[in-house]
Amino acid sequence: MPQLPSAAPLSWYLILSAILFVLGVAGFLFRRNIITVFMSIELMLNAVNLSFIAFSYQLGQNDGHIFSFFVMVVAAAEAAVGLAIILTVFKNRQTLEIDEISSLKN
Amino acid sequence: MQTSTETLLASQQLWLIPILPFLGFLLNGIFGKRLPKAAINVIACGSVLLSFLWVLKTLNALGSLETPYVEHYYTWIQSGTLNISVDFAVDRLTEVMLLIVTGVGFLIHVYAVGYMAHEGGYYRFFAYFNLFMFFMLILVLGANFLVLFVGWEGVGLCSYLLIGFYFLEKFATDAGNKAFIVNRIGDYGFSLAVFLIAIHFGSLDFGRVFSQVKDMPVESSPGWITAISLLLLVGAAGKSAQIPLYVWLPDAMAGPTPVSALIHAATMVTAGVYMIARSSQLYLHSAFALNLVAIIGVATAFFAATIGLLQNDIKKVFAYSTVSQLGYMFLGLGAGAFSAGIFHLMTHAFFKALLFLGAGSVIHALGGEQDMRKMGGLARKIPITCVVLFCAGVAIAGVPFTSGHYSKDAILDAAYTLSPWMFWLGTFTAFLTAFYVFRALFLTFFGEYRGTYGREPVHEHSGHGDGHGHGAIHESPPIMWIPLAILAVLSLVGGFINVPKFLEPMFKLSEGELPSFVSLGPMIAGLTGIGLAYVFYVLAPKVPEQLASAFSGLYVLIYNKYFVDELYDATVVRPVVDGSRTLLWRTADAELIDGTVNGIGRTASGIGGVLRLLQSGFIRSYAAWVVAGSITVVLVMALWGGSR
Amino acid sequence: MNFLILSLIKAAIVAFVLMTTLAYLQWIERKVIAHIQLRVGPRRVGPHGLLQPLADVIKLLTKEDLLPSHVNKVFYFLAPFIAVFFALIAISVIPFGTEINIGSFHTEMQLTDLNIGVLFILGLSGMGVYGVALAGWASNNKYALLGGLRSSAQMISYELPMAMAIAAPLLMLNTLSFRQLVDAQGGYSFGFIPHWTIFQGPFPQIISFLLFLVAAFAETNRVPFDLPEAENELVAGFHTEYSSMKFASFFMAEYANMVTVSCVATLLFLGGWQPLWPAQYGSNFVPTAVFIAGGLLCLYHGMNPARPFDRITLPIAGIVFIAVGAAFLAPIIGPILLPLFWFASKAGVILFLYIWVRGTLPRFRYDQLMRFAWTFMFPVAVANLFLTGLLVALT
Amino acid sequence: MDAILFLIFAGIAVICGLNLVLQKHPISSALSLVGVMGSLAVLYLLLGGEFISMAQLIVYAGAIMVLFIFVIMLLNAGTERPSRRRLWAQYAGVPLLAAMLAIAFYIIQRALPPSPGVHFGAFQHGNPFDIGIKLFENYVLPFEVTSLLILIAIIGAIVLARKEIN
Repeated sequence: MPQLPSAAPLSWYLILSAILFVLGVAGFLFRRNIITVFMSIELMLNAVNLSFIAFSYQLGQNDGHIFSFFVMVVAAAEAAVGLAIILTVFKNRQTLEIDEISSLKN
Repeated sequence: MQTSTETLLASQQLWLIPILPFLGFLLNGIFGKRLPKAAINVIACGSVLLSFLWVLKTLNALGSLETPYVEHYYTWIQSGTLNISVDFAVDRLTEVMLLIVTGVGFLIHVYAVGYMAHEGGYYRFFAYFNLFMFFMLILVLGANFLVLFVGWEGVGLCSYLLIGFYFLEKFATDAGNKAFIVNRIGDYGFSLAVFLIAIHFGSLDFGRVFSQVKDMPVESSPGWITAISLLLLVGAAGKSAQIPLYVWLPDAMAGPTPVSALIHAATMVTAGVYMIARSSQLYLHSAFALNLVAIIGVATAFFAATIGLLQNDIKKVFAYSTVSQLGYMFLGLGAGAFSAGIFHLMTHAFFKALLFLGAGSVIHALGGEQDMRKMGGLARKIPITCVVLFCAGVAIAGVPFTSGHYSKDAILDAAYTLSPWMFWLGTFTAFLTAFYVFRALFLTFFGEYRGTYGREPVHEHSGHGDGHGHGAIHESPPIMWIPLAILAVLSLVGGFINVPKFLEPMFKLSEGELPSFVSLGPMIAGLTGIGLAYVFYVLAPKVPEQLASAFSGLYVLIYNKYFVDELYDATVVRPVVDGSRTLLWRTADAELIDGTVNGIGRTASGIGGVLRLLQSGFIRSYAAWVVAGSITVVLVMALWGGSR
Repeated sequence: MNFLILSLIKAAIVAFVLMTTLAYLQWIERKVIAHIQLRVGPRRVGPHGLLQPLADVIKLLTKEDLLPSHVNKVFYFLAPFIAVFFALIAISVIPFGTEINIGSFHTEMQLTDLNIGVLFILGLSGMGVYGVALAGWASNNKYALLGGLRSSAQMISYELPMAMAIAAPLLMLNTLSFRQLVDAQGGYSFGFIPHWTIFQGPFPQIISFLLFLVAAFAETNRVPFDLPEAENELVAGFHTEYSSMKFASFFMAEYANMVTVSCVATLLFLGGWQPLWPAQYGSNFVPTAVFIAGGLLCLYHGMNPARPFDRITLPIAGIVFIAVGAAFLAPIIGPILLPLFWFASKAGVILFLYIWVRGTLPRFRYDQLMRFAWTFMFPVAVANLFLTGLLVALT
Repeated sequence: MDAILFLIFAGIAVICGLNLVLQKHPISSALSLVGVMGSLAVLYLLLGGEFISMAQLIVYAGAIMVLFIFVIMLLNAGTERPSRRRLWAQYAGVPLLAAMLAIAFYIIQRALPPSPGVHFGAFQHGNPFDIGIKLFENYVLPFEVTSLLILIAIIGAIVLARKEIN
């Protein structure tokens, strides 16, 4: 049985962030509910934040924290506007199916 | 007064003078549609009146302006050593101009209230009017060439807007375009001059520039001063309708009559004169430019006067007389008697504004009729207008003790000192002036009524005209004739204001003994002209036709304004038009540019047609594409050593 | 390992004390409200109904736990746990007193001293919304849903002013660890005015204290902000469909939140366990005096009782009281109990305030509630924060 | 100890993330996302980001996700119905994502120098004090810009979500 390292190496954090990011993309690709898709985006953002924090741990400076802080702020703004848009879309089309809302075509 | 001069000078708030009309413009321009006419009138006239009063207050506070008084507001351009700031300055010249602009301007505003009473676009008209006042005051107050240029362009714009006020008629818009384009030529010269000044003096401030010039020795002044002066002259000629750029002014009469009075007689067209007087130092340092000014002036005066002889449109007559009077002013300037030029500017503002307004009142009375051949015998029908117009007439004809007499004399004296032939030509022009002005007046007021308006109720509007349909010929309302009366008084007694004396600290008077005929000549010429006009058009109306048939060639030539328009059309306009049509449009634009653009468009749409297949409208497939793309990018970077 | 064991022991103690407090808080509330309404309140179970809480607990545990149909089971079960979890975990960063020093053994009267304790509390209070919202949504009942939506909206809205009200004193004390907060509030100006933030310069935090209290009432869904469980509108609000233990856990969560909030208010504004006036003026003898006075009172009533039963109970209580009062003077235990007393009394005052308000004030209307939050609380909080920051920066 | 904590919370995060993708009901997805965020907050703590982990709790879990849940409740969003339309994205998705993951692993393994493990408390600059210093000294302009952004977002949200008055 392999000996578990006493501390998780940085690469684990990065791999975790990669996994989460890919999960987010998967959610984006496979879910059809706008809100879920939106949440998948948030998941991706979180994954990126994790890698930011991990890197700033590695580099020993807290700029990464600042970046992820800004990411949070932007995410908040984005959520506010995005959800408002979703509300209006639902008001106009009575659906949350992302495939129904394809009038951008052609 | 003297003790507290500093504090007083410190706080004159000159900016209020132009800002007040600007506020009027904003109010009328923005809310005018909803405002009642009364409110519009109050705003329009009130703002101008206020700034007039403020001018009076300021000048009173400033007392005797031995040295110009400057107010600095803020630095506009600061690049390297060149420092251009927005300053306003007041000296005696500015003082005169301010009084003319605001005073006469106010009177014309009041008149316009009556004249435009039944026009469409009422608020628009007064908004433009106030805007014009704003720019004109900027022009007059500006303490450096750039600020002056701002006002210069601004008044050009307003002139364009107001000439084309009846933008539904083609000729009006055409006239507006003509004025604008011709002025562009002048402005081009002016801007070049400004650049040269900036280059050579490192400043545009009047004070600094002219003091530098003053220090230069007159005899060995460098060539570029002449260049600057000539370029400025081009600008002035454009704005003040001098040969060869005068052609726009007669057409500018397409605008409403108050516009002709305010812009194309009293204020804007004199901007060129003002500018040359302002930069007199430069001209004093280049004799050539100065002489050219004089020559252009006298030539313009003469030609315009001759054209004026045979015009039948009453406003056209006065338009040409304006051109010729401006020529007089230039003659005065060129003769070195800048103060005389300004003097004539003032008197001319009085009587020419009066002439136009009176003409307007006649037109108003005849429901828009402008052709003198359809007038006549109106003296009994509209007596007040008749009286005031005759006041103006005697003034412009230089009858003794009227304003025109003194200013014209001053100019002609200076002209004589410059060179006698100019004096004689000027005198002859004075005769012509008196002749055509009184021709117009006699045709209008004496003899039998030849028109149709007022006979049968239905009346055709020639061109625009006021749309109120009461048939009878009628005297104008008081709001129109009271300003006329004031102006009439001014144009009679305005000559006793000794402007040259007032301006002496700036422009030294030319002393020297002159032969007696120099002062008598113009007077006699004027009186002869009046008399001859009386003979021709009242006593023996047949004579003109006989003369016309006798000198038919000359008649045709003059009647068609020396074919100048046609000449320009042939030499300048059509070549340009054709050139641009064939070369620029057909070749460059249609072939080259359009071809390129369309080609790009076609390629793009072709590619798009392919890519369109990708754009299914399903966000998820877009996402899939993004993923695929990012994967490839990352792969490439990873494998080919992009990322370490 | 030592650390782990110690933490576990502490956790056990804290949990026990907290649970008892919650249970008896309920009893006290009923008593107080009863007296406000000129009733007697519970007195059947045990002397003066002292055993009522126990009975309640037994009842709630043994009651049938019925599961409504058409509920989303997972979240239906999850919601109460979330609620109670976040309510109880918050207590872990609250310090109750100074270090305990017995010989060579040192520890703090606190589970853990985070250097970001205040932020931690804020985060948890934000998470607490989920319990309510989920409960409302999962129980598939329009009243419950409305209650859930309302309460979550209300909590979100009042979190802002609360956070700002908290931030203002933090500006003055510039630390985020509760223990350091309290230490920073030690000492007295002019020798007798304590350096609590509501008294301390440059800008006494009275405004933010009031803001915090109001926001706290709203955060804990207490009267006058108990819209989520507005009986007359929404049956019982978000926990309409809940019964027995699940209902009890919501209940527990609410009271735990009350306790937490009162503790936070004490720590932030009332100087934690700092006594009201300095020790040299004998503030150390206050608890002794209080308890002994209470004991004597009980003894007196025991001597000439109102009911035969009191003949036994009251003297016992009195003796216990006097013993406790004596304990405050004991060499080792005294210094440990003294801060506890001050802390508990301050927190108790605020808790009493809760009950008092509930007994007296009517309920807001929902739109009034929201408007109050956004058009009054928020601007005032911002202004207060700004002013404090300005003054702190200037001094 | 650090490794165990990491594994626990990483496991929670991954499971919740999977749940987000697999669950058919938006509420479940939302809650699993909250789970991800919570575990990430703990991981931030492990990495020494005290402030940022609390911000994660307050902003993300406490505010943004509550907003999401709001909207879900408001629109009463039900479970997804199986779609009539099959997009190529769904077929191509799995291999694409697999490729993405593989590349990520490859690059992380290759690019990262062998580093000592992450020890709790090894990173000391994550406390609010240092963050504040950095934020208000080096990153003032972005900070102000984000505040502006938030203002715009508020206005936009209000304009979008308000009821049409007519």
